Amino acid sequence: MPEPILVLDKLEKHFGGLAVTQQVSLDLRPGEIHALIGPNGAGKTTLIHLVSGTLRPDAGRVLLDGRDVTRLSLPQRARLGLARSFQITCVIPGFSALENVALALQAGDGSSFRFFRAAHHEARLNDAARATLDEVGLGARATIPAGALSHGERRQLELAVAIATQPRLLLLDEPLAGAGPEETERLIGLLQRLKARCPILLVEHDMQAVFALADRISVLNQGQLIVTGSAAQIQAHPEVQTAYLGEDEFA
Amino acid sequence: MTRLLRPSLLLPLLALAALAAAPFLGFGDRFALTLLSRAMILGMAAVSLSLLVGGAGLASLGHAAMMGIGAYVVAALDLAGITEGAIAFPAAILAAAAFAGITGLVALRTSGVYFIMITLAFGQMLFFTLSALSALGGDDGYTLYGRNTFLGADILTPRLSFHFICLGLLAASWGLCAMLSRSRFGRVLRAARETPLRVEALGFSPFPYRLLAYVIAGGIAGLAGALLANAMEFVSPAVASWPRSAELLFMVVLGGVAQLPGALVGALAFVLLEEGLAHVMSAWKLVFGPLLVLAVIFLPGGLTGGLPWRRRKQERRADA
Amino acid sequence: MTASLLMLQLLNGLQLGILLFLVAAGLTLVFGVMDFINLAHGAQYMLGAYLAASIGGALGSFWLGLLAALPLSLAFGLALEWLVFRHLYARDHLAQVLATFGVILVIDEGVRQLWGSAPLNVPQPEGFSGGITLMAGLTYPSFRLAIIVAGLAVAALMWLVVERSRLGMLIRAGASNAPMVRALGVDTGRLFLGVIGVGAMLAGFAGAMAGPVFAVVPGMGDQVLILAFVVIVIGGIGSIRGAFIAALAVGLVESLGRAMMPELMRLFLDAAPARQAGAAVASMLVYAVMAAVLAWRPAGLFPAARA
Amino acid sequence: MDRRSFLGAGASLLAMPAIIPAARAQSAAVKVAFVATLSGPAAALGVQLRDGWAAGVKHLGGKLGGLPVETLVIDDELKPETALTRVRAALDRDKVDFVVGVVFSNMLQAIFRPVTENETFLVTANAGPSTYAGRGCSPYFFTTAYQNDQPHATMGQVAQDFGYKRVFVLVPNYQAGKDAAAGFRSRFKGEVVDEVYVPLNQLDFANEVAKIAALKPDAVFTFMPGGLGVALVRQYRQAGLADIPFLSTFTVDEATLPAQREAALGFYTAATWAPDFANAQSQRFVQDFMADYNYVPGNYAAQAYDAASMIDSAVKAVGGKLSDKAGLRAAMEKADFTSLRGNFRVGRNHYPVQDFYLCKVVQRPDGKFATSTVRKVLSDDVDPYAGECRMRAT
Repeated sequence: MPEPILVLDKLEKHFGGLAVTQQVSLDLRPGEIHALIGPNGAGKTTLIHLVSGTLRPDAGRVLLDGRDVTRLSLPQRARLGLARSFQITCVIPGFSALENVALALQAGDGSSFRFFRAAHHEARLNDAARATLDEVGLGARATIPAGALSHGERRQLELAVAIATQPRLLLLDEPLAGAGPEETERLIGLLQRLKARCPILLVEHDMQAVFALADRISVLNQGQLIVTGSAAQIQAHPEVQTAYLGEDEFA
Repeated sequence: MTRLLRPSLLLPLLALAALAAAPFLGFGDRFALTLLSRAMILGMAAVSLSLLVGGAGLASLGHAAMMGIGAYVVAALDLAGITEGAIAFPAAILAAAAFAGITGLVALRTSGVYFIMITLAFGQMLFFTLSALSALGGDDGYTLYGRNTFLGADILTPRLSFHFICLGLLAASWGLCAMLSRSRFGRVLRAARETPLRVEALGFSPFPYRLLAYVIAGGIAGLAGALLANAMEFVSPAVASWPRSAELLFMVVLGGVAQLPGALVGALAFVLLEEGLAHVMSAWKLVFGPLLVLAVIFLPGGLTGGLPWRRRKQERRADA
Repeated sequence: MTASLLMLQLLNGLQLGILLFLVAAGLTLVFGVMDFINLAHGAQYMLGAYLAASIGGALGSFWLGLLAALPLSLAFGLALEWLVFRHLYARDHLAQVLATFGVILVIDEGVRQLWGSAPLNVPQPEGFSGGITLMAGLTYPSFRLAIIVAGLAVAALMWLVVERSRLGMLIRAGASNAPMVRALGVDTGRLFLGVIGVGAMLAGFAGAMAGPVFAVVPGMGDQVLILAFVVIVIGGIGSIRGAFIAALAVGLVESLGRAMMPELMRLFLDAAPARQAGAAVASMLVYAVMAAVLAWRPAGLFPAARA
Repeated sequence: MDRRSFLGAGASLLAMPAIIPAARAQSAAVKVAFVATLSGPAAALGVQLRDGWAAGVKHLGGKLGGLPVETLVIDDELKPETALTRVRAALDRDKVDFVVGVVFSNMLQAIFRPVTENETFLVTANAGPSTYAGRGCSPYFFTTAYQNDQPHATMGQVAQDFGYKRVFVLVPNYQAGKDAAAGFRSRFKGEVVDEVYVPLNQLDFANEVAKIAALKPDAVFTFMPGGLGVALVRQYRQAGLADIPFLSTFTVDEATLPAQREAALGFYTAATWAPDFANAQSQRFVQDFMADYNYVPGNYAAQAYDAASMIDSAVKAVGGKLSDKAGLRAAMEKADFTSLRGNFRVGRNHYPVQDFYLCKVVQRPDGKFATSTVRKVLSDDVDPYAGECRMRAT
């Protein structure tokens, strides 16, 4: 078995007296999509925050490529190759789609303390950005300001931005939320192609998509990890069914 | 070529051309040149502030302090018998940039209104310090006996020469700020203004970018301050007062926050309007005040035009 | 410095702080609920002082002047809201700052045209001309005590309204999430109008009470406005509790700083430069305190929770 | 401003952009730029100055030396740059012959060089800093007021004459305040029990008043112009300190008394003139001034009035030939006019040599408050810097 890229080791997080993450341990291996599911309020988003570095755990460690990054900030982790998309679409509305991606490429391309050349004339960045946009299917929309794109298109742009940084792993927070059936189809295809390039830790509500995509699935409930396993294992697990009882999305 | 015809560029280019032609079109008397050079100097400070407000989303209410430092460096060197501009001007720029660097380290920890207020606080501290500087006349100010020379040449005193030096430095400041905001550096700044979380998720810490922008803008304002000291041949703490900072902010907004050269148009419009109104009536503020209010309400994009995407954003917000 | 002198300085600081609180409360309320920066708040304070002084002068009674100034301040605040402010709620802070700066220019100049440039005579409050002996060797002007008592009463009332009433709940909810309040079917337009009106009235009240103690001159509001902003920023914007604590802190720092700084400077300097340096340091002390607080807590002492 | 002139101003604004050079009006008029601080908290002083000048011109039949007067009133807004820009406009565009007025020293500092280097006469009616009294004196600069140190020194002499041993000094922390303290000490030889500097933007004097109450000095000397003086006098009275003699300069005067009223009764000030001066010229001035403006004129107004008289005498002496600068200067140095102050001549540094009086606040029969002469303190007083002046002949 290959070395895991990301390891979460007994993470703990409390808000006041409420334990939202309890002793959560899981890992992410090369070439896989590892989905994180659970009912609303199970602590999925908190866990994503802990992994990306916008929140600090009260206990436990986060290892990236074997390196302890628990104390590092969001930008520092990003520089080590952790790319993240956000539950609320987080693109730069005043920038064109192309420039959004070019900025991401710029992050991985030497110093940004360059003052004398107009950045939007840098052919190398622009070409690479265009290629990335083509890859996610947004090539025709490159010059449109991100603020003017449709919801689904902004999702695609988020993905383009994420992969443009050539990350070691992708952290995707509900990439399919709000997408129509057609867009969902397209995004699922895209994610499947992406996982060969870098592994994905995926939080998603759309169960059909999760079962179609994920190599492994972990179930969170009330801050605790109930089980990790394949789609079939998960569906058969009794505790999972209890946790989801009444939740229609687990249909 | 069509790029030059956009209102955001056309208006300031016309303004610069008009400034260059003005001395030959009947505005060559000393008063007109005094007024125009004051407008150009304030325009320089406003352009540098625009790099912060429009480029980085940092509305500083202490920008006049940087001008004050530049002006007082010229005065302090004059007191020490140094009138060489090749020393005084770089010293003014460096001192203002250093002040910006030190205060920026603290101020940039905050954002939004808190940033406005903490920059005001630093500005006020400097203002009171200058007012207490007995050696430089305290709040009576200090009269320079003559302008700076450059390598011995008296190029700042002849009126036309001074006019074109101001114009040249104004154009250069604009060019520098424009180049910065279009560069990779400026792209990160602009991105961090709009969506700081995204920028951090890409691995950038906005802080060093903002600090550097703050320092550069401070240096340009320091240069403007040194020029102002030479234009007035007099410095007083009023250069660094907070109403002056508010005026600079207003010039930026009047011209249009989103467009860097808007500040230039805003500064010209502001100075000429103020003097024009004051010339015809003593209660000019009764007209000027409502004009400010109306300009803010009805010209949301400033004189150099609107911000299409931002309007859309507002509409979206209204839908939500 | 004797104990009674120190007591006196403390009382003075307290009184200045209370006055600042009256101005800052309206400012922070408006900011918190509507996310609106109103620079004209200081001009409303000035207007309160002028109205109370001139009406009180005409009627021959300070208290009647005060009584008349309150509804007039309220009306003026509502008029401003209708004419100017409501067009600015959806705009960014910078636009609000500049438009209300324009309003200051108009009010300042208008006051000068109406009342002239000279400081205005203010009738002394009947029944509060003397001093009250608090302890042996410590007499305090009774009107200043009245300011302290009135300010504390207003603070208590605001606390009751904001923390304990349904209106207060709406105000607090509005501060953290205006769209949600709208979704609950509350007429936010009327809520905003009410908040602006109360803020204007508080500022007018503060100005009217300051009249007999300070000078009533054009531009008197600017100085107070800056201090009030210092107060709400230190306290955390939108927080009444923060404004109260910060106002008292700023009042005490102002007052004690001025009293102690020259003595403190004498440790390092000769007497004459120490006095001047002390005064210079004292005048920037509140700004230094604000910078220090913000460096330590970038959103003030009691940041209002925002959704 | 009445409605008509307001509309007129609006119309001319539309008609005339700001910096179109004005056509040179036909000469044969004396053009005067009158600079004063007419907005902000200190505007009351500027208004006194402006009205005093207007009263002087009116008494002269609207003419100076037989020539009609065009007065261009400039509000410096207490901002040096504004003062400079507007004065430069008056010099270059309106080609004024005299720049008159100026309330504050820092405004004078800002405009001094441009005006005198333009070889235009600058006659201040209030500001008289030491800078231009000694080595910095100029053939084009005159003042009809006094050198700033003199009124403070007068109060020092008063404290000395009254035999006070312990005096508390309270001044604002800026240059003029420091000069005031130094001026007072130059003639007061007793003990200064404490010298307190307050910020210029101070609102509240409670601390200082408390300190005075605790120290119980023989007298207080203070210099608190404008709104500062209003607040201090009121709080001094409220704290029940009125038994301690209140010696002041520019703190209780006709600009602030309408606000201080009873609170200032019996407080002392030093001045070169008071509205109860007995000479005929002065009585006529006060009477006409009050009829026109309905308030009591103070020192500021009187000094501006004298500036009009002085320029009138000079223009008369050169027969209306305004280009004769040497003649104008010589005539102004002679001061051949009837000053409201009676005894008045121009010293070698172009600052007046005059008497200084102790005055006291009283209530006039008409109910208004004013200063009233107590006694003369200094006679023919020459300022301490005059000796350093080497006036250039031009």
